[in-house]
Amino acid sequence: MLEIRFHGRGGQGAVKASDILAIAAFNEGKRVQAFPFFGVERRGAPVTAFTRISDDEIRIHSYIYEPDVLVVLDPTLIGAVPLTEGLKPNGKIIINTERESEHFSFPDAENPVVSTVGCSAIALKYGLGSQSAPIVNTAILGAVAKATGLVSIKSIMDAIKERIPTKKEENAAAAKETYEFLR
Amino acid sequence: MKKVLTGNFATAYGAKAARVNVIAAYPITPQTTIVEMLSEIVADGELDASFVKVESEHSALAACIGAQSAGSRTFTATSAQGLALMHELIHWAARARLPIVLANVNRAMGPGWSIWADATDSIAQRDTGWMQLYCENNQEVYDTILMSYKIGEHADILLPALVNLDAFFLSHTSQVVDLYDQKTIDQFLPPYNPKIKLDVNHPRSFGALTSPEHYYEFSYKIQNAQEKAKEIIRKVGKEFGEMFGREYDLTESYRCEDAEFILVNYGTLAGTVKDAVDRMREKGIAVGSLKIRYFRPFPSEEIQSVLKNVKAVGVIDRAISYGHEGPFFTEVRSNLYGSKASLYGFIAGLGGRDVSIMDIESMVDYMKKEQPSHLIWIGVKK
Amino acid sequence: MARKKRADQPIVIKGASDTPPMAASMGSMEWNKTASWRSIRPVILEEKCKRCMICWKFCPEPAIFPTDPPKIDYEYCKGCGICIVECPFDAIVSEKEGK
Amino acid sequence: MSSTTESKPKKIKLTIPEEEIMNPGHLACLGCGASLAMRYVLKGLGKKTILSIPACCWAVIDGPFPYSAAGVPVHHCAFETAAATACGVTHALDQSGQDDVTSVAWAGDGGTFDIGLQALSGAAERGENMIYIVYDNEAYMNTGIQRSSSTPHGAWTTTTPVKHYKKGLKKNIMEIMTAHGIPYCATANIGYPEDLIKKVKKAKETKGFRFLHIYAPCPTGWKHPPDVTIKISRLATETNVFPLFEVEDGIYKINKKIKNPKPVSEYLKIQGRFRHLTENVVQSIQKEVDQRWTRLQKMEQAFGEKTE
Repeated sequence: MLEIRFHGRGGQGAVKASDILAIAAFNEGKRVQAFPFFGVERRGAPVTAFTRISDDEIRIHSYIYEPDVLVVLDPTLIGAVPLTEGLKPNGKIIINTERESEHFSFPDAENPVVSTVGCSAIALKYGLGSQSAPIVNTAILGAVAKATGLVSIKSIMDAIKERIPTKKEENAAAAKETYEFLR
Repeated sequence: MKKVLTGNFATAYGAKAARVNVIAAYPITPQTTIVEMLSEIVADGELDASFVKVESEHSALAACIGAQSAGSRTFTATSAQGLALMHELIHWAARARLPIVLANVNRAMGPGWSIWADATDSIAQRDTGWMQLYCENNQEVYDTILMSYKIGEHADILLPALVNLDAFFLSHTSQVVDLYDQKTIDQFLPPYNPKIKLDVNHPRSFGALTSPEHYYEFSYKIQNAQEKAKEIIRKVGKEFGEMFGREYDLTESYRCEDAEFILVNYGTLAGTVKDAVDRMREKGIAVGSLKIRYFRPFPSEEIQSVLKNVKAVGVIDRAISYGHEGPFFTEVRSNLYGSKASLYGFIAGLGGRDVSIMDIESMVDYMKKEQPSHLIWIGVKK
Repeated sequence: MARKKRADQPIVIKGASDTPPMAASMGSMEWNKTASWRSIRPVILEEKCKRCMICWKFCPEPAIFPTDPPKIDYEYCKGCGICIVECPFDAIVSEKEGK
Repeated sequence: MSSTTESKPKKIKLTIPEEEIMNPGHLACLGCGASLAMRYVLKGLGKKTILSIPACCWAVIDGPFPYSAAGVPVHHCAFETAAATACGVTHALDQSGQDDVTSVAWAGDGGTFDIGLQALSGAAERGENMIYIVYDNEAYMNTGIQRSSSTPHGAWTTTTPVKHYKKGLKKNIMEIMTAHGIPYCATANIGYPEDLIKKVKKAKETKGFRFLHIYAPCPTGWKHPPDVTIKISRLATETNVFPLFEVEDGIYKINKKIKNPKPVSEYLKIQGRFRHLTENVVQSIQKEVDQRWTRLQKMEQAFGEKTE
């Protein structure tokens, strides 16, 4: 079982991202579970969401304490919340930022593999959100697919089209672009 | 057809699949998305039903009672404060022998305001005559709603069902749910057709003043129906398994056969306990899990047969009866009267506090080392 | 006016076996002859009665038949006396019961 | 008494429908206004009626299990749920295509003005297709005469004992209900059965949420002899204590305009519940009645049918 933890801010769509990732994996025949940190969501406040992906039935109903993957929708959260808490050794961290991955160090984590991609600019290019509040939840999923190899980009794009009510194509294209951006 | 659905959407799809005629409900966190989804389903014409958007939970159940008495299959959903507000009518629906299905998203009672998981709200409805059960996952929620109509509408039962799902752990958690073909569902659950109802061609009064000469027999008959329900629940659970591939019973035991320690649990904790059991088994500890689905009728026979020869039994309650102990613990203990098993009553996860695999391991650890106790608080900060 | 045969006896329920699941009625209240409630007895004076049927109209039971002349149903009349007060022709008088 | 059929004289014309739906043998007190109200309402509605009755005198009047005196289906429901229960019945009727059956909530003043007001307001606002009828005996009579918000100024009840008689005004339920903008809203009085039944029939023919406020004296609670129930009822209207009017789609119409209204004291003095009142209090009650009457007339002038 693989456990993914999303970190974002209220309004960025972290919960939706956890859901879309689950759908993508489900469409590839996996068992899935997706849920938000149970709280009162308020715009701007830090938000956590979770996805579990497994070949077997997922029975656990508890938060994720030892994630395999961290997805960071907002780089300003680094240092603001205990981001890497419980991250497994060699865990993956995907960050939405223009900066190179070398720029980041996570002393609490054991051999983290960091990938960065400027999702905000890509989201804006496709008209997703506004300059002050780009909606990056769909864009970053392309990078997640590439960095983790958990699901194909096609499944991500299909899941986006299934779950996002408007600008389906633009959202899917943004994901594709981050997928191609990462090497 | 398999879909990834939250527990709340699974609930709404369950009501839809049961082809309910009248829905009356009032929004409350974390139940709200059930009513939103059902509004959509009804508005889109996917379900030919009346959705009464009442001004309170009290009126929600009252409207269901009125409609069900007049021959409709009805559905409502609520949570915590809403369920408490319904309480008077919870009694009413059972004594009127109306097989209403109520989905309750288990949530803690205020104050302080809490929207998180806790079964104290539904446990407080214990003595109302309702069948009361707890779901482990979203599939079970969907399946249970369908089965609850079938069981409740059985001529020997005629009792409403309180289907409980944990706040957020199910209500807002997406999981894969297998939605069945409507034709097969219709075979499983034919339209509701009560023998006696409000009918202008056969004018009767319902619920009139009832003297001590008769009230007692009505109570006796409710108890008989509850007892009989155990048999019908097993039968319908089997039939459901034959038709849809998932069989259900009053309880579900997991790796109990050779277990020295058994953890009794309900709701979403059941899943987490199973994972914990596997982990402990790998370490060589003989642990099993007994999930209780039905709190009413209470599965005494199953409890006795599974637990009587075990070394130690721990009951995990996400609820508390203040001044005493965990409500499930009380039931289990009374059913194990005379047994040599050491009994441990654990309180865990009140008000939505997460219960992790580590927490569950700590319970078994406690059972190995400490004397039996009826009240052990897991994770309380002292 | 056509009247159905009225129930004379209360319904006997032996126990749980013949009790319905819920408190659903099985008959009318007509077995309950409320004549026993009566302390005064209204009597229609046929010669004074103008057949206006006001007595029938205002009877709360109802225990007056709108016949010619109107007839008081003494099995049910509780003796409230409304008919006596409302009769515009003083054609109904009160008699003491049990004299 | 014999069950034979007796001939009805041809020259006699009955002013209200002959068919009796409510059966005798019921448990109403002597001279009960509420039993007459039911008798009339069922004459107006006919047998295709389902009643939802909360805790109120009628919960007892109808008879204990296994009996029922109403002659139509009765759904006894919890105190505050008359409107919600009847609305549930409405939807079930709708779902089963029984559009010729009328769903009626039948409640006392306590179940309407007080504990049932929320459900009533909710059902009215939603425009549920049902009739709500309050039979108003101005206190909790079934529990033994406690004040309700319908109890009028000056009245004795067991919770407003003589020295502490009810000081405030009776709640104006008609204004509350008309404020919901429902299609039909009317007062009626058991002292005027023809008018009452006419309104019941009108309500039956109207679609949407309909409200009837029926004045129904209680000899036991009002401390008057049972034989003057009708007399008091008429006095209530003749003194303008209880005017007869209806509001149809917002159009006010006073059905009975009393040329020379009798003084309120005439109404008060024959009821034991007002016996303790001093002249001063009677005068202030008169003033209040006049004010409400003036207000109603102004409503009719402003929102009545235009005559030109």
